Amino acid sequence: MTGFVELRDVRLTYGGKADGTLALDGLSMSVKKGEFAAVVGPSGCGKSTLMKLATGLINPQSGTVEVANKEVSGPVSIAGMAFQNPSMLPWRTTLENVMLPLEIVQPHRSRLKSEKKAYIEKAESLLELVGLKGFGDKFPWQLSGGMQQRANLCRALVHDPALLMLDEPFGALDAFTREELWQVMRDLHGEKQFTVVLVTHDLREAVYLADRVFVMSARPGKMINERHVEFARPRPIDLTYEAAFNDIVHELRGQIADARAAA
Amino acid sequence: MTGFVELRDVRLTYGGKADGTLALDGLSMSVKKGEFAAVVGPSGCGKSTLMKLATGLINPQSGTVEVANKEVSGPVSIAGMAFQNPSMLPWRTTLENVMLPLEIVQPHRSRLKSEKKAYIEKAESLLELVGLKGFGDKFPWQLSGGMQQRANLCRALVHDPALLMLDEPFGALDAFTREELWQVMRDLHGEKQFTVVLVTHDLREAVYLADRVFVMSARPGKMINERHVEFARPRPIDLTYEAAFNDIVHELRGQIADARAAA
Amino acid sequence: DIKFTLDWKFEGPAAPFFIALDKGYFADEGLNVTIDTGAGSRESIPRVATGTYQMGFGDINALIKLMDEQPDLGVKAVMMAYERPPFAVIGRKSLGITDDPKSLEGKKLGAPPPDAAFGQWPAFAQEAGLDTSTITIENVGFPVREPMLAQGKVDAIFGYSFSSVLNLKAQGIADDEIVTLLMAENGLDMYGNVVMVNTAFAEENPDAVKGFIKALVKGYLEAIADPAAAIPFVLEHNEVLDKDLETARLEMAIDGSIATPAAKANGFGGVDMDKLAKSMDFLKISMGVSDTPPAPEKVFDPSYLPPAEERMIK
Amino acid sequence: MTNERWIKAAPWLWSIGLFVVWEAAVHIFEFPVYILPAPSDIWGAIVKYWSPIWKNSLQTMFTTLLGFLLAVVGGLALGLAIGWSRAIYAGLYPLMIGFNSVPKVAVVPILVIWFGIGTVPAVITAFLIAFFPIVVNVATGLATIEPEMEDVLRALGAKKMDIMLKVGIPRSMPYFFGSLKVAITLAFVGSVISETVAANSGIGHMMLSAQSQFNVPLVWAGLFALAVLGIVMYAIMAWLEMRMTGWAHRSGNRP
Amino acid sequence: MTNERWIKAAPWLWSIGLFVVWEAAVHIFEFPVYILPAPSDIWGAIVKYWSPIWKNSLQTMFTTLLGFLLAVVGGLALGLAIGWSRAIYAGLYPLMIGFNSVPKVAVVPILVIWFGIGTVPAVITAFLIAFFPIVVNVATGLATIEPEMEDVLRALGAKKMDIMLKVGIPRSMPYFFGSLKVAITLAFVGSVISETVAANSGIGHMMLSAQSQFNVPLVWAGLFALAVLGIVMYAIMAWLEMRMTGWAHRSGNRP
Ligand SMILES: Nc1ncnc2c1ncn2[C@@H]1O[C@H](COP(=O)(O)OP(=O)(O)OP(=O)(O)O)[C@@H](O)[C@H]1O
Ligand SMILES: Nc1ncnc2c1ncn2[C@@H]1O[C@H](COP(=O)(O)OP(=O)(O)OP(=O)(O)O)[C@@H](O)[C@H]1O
Ligand SMILES: [Mg+2]
Ligand SMILES: [Mg+2]
Repeated sequence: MTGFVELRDVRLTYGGKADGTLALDGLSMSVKKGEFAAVVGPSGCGKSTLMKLATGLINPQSGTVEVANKEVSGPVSIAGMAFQNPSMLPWRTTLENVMLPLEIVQPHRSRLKSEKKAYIEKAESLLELVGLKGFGDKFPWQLSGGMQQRANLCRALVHDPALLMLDEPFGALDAFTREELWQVMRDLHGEKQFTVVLVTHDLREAVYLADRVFVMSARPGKMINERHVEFARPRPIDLTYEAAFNDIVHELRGQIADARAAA
Repeated sequence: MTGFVELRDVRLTYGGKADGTLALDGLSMSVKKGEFAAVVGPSGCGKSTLMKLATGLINPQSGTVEVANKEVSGPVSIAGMAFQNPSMLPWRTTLENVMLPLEIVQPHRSRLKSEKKAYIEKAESLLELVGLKGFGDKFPWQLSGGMQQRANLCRALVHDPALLMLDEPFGALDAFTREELWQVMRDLHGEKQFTVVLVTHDLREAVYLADRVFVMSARPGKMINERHVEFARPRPIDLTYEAAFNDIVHELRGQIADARAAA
Repeated sequence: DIKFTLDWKFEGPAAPFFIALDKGYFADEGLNVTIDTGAGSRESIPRVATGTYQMGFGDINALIKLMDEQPDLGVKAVMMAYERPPFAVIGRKSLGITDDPKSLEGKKLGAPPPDAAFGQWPAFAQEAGLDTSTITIENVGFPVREPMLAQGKVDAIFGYSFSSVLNLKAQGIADDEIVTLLMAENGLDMYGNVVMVNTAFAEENPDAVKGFIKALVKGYLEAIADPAAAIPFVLEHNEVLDKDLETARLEMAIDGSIATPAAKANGFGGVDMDKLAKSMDFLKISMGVSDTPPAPEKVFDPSYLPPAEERMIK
Repeated sequence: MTNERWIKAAPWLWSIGLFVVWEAAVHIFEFPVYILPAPSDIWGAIVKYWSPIWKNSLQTMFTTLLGFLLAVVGGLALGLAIGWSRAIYAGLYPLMIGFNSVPKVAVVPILVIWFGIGTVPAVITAFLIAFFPIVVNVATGLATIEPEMEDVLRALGAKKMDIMLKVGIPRSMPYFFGSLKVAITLAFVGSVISETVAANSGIGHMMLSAQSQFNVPLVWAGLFALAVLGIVMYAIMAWLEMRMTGWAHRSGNRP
Repeated sequence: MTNERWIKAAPWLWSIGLFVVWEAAVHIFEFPVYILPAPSDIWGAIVKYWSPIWKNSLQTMFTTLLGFLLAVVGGLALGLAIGWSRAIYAGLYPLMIGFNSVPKVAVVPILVIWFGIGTVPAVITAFLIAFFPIVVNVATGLATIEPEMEDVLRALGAKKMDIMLKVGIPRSMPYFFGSLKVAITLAFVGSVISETVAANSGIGHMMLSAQSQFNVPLVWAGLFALAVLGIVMYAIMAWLEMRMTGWAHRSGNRP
């Protein structure tokens, strides 16, 4: 059996063939169902591109992309995606933004009318979970950068997707808020067993959350390493102070340094 | 003599008085000329608001803001600002975006025509410094998130401002690119002796770069601590592995934890 | 039910229609008539031809032209209203225009191309023996026609006597300064506006058409007898009208076009088929009617008119 | 604060200023009334003919609004259709542009032959003239949507229809409302044009009657009534715009 | 690829389809030519009167373009002025709207009396009718700028003028070009209207002459010429738009 998210020998060029930017070349990766995968790599190496490929927002020039054992040719509907840039819709309040997926994705879509109240409660409890209680009726441009990012995360989670794609979801947060959200993610993953692909620059974040960490080369990006992280779950936050943990972080750090140097 | 950037007992509410968001209350801070100041604090505490106040983009409800010993009532023209959200102008290429301040700020403005070539070279060398060589003629939406952030930094630097306001300029960068840019900032600051106010969530970044670190409380934000960092300059990057350094980081970490808990 | 389209807005010359309507003459004939404004004495022809309106008021010359082109056009004239058309060239004495058409030579004339009076210009010029090469024609639209003459930017204009003359007066041109060259008085012996009917409708409802005309003739005779008393019927339908002005207009229409010597002699509403046939010769010159124009009998059908004694102008 | 007051007063000041200059010009250059009546003449006509002006205004207002509503519905629908499908865009657009370069006066007689004179052709003319700016602006709005916003929905596997509803339409609302402001004034022009050709009532009819009465001040009073109606309708549109697209007008209330 | 071809062919297919339906309708319902001539009749008129159509088209084209250029300059300037100052906005806007609700036919006579007949009033009418959509759209574009973009410049201590030049104008270009597409077709309408009232040449004059000759196919040939001119000008505007605001049309070339 192949993985839940499966990219094989993918190549992607932005723009024209001749003067375009070759973003990914010969990239392969495979994430199993229920697995928590993290992707790390230097800036501009093609991580966001990878995320868009896996959700079918763009199609590769060559190679194949499969999600849930189906070849992806257009956007998939089982994913929840948190874009790197929060891109909230400015005409909707934060709560309405968070509830957007419910208006699109089945079965919520057909239930939304009849169970409006329950859904609103759900969205509000998610907002509370990330520390945005009371900001639901503010417009996204009335939130700070970090708050927008948290709302963005809620939007990715609200419809209980089977596949969660998170593109640097905690980049604009302070260390404490971030660690809190790590634990939120850990618990949610433990509870709902969805598959997660997380792009991050924070190696501690990657190691703490992921079952497997993929390391990408500089552009044109491809996978240069895969590191299993075998700490038992649920992982206490104190794990991050343990030596075994920091060893892995350092190991990954070395690999990225090599990747950058090679470029 | 008062500081170069001086906020006294500042209070700011967004929106209407009644149902508005109180972002800052009773905030005071003072940054000396040539000093490198860092501001840290929990997400949504009002850091970006503070930056906008100091550059005169918004005016406080009460309290005073002074820059270069002049009370600020409208935008100041001696600052270079890197916004948290890169907000590049989409109709300009990256190079044109970076050169925007030169078209506005004197004396470059009047020289731009005659010395076009020199200025383009300067902008391009800045882009190269942050690792964006060859991307000058790309449009901002053709850059990755981290690349946009670096271009944003170049735009803040290009006109040699006397005051540099950086709002989480390295948030979307991987650890190595980030450390490289730390050193770039360190060298530039050593060379040109401008005054810097840096907002960051990365305490190591704050301690490594700054002469003084300001710690803010949760919203409504005010200063709850000021920490001098007295390491000699220029600071080698290895400093970040030393115990004295990590002690300061831990100390600040504790303060932020307290600030969050208090809220 | 009859939907009737006038040639123009509700003004003095429309008084007979409203007398017939408001005094119940149409109702007496068992007819339910609605009267709508028109947009020119040509526009009403297609409105009737297509059956959008069963009957209408329009220019017989334009009707001949259209029938010439389109022999199966479903319209025929059934009652003559303007025994002489009000087509005129109007000039100013001080600009050198006199009662003699020859005085137009070497002058600048203003004309809106769709103007029916201007439409007869070639025939008029030929009839009067004018050298047209010395005359410049300027295209001036309806709204600026009289002002241009008043300002002396043109020396004379084409128009209906009872509208252009009054308009000039309203612009402060003295009565004796205005020269009206009625084409009909200068050799152009032709007809003007008629009541038309859609042929299919007339075939199916001959009595309705007859009744309509009977009622309308009554209206006309009353208006001719006492123009001043006729005007209030129009005012009913158009609040912005000026009573004196409309009275003057109606009087001019009656004197110049309706109660002409021929109408007084032979009764209102009928035609002289010879004159009609002859007028087609003018149309050949002015409107490019072909050499085989429609038969006068096809154009005008007198069979719906009441007997002549009921149509005599007192 | 006083600044605020000035701005509140500005429309009145400018209007009054215009009228004063106009009145003065008429007196100084001694324009005859049939060229340019003075505002005082027009005012006289308004007072004198208040009742017909009022009645005819109501009629024109009614036809205009009806035509405008049709134009809003039709223009929005067509604009969305054009933004939706490149085939529709490519096929329908040129025809529509061609049609729109044609003065609507030329179309009115045809309408009259089909529908008789009166309200129907006026409504249709108002519709025909007003729907084009709406189509163009909505289509432009759709064409300039940032792909990032669409991606938010595409990533959820949303159908094209959903993207249209949730992003396309709201994002092009500023364009849409911008066009409404143009369309409503054009709708007035359309119904008045039609009324001058084919109607027994309405401002257009009244103006033409007045013209053949050589009652120039009344013609101008009609124009004035149109202007006032236009301003009122515009203000309503602008108010609606602020309510519906306040999110896009954020910079307005900046210091 | 074949899809692409279809889209290329679409305008022609639709146009041909329209003409076929039209021709068929005329024959089936036996519309007389003075109501609705068949395309074949119109085509006959075009061939027969090719030379006057061509010459008059040139004249109309010339006046339209002149008026349109004036409208672009004036509309852009006024739109920017309105976006610039709230006092100008508050004062001038209502007057402009009022003026714009007035059919331009009513204004032509005054122009003719002042400037004589011919090119000048036609140019002015084209200008008057075309500049309003530009003003409205530019002002709307300026009003909906994201404050974040303005802040980039404000933080540099930029003057209002600079912000206008560097952010205001580029950001409202999509709106501006959207309005140009409306304005150019309106400019045609304007110059034709003026030509029908007062001109010795131009399509409007030709159509009116044809009408008084009962030459309905030639009238329609004139309308057709207008439509073609409109489409050509529109295409040029659309091409310009793509060149100037390609950055805003990014989603167009998405899969
Ligand atoms: N829309 C686009 N058009 C053209 N080039 C693009 C586009 N998006 C990304 N690229 C290019 O593709 C490369 C990879 O971009 P991507 O956004 O995937 O990087 P990333 O790994 O997410 O970087 P970061 O960590 O900085 O977000 C970059 O060189 C970028 O310039
Ligand atoms: N334009 C605005 N309108 C209304 N409220 C605002 C606006 N901008 C910020 N706020 C509010 O002000 C508070 C402080 O925001 P600010 O952006 O200064 O936070 P921050 O410290 O920069 O946070 P972060 O680290 O997440 O960027 C937040 O509660 C936010 O909701
Ligand atoms: Mg990225
Ligand atoms: Mg911030």
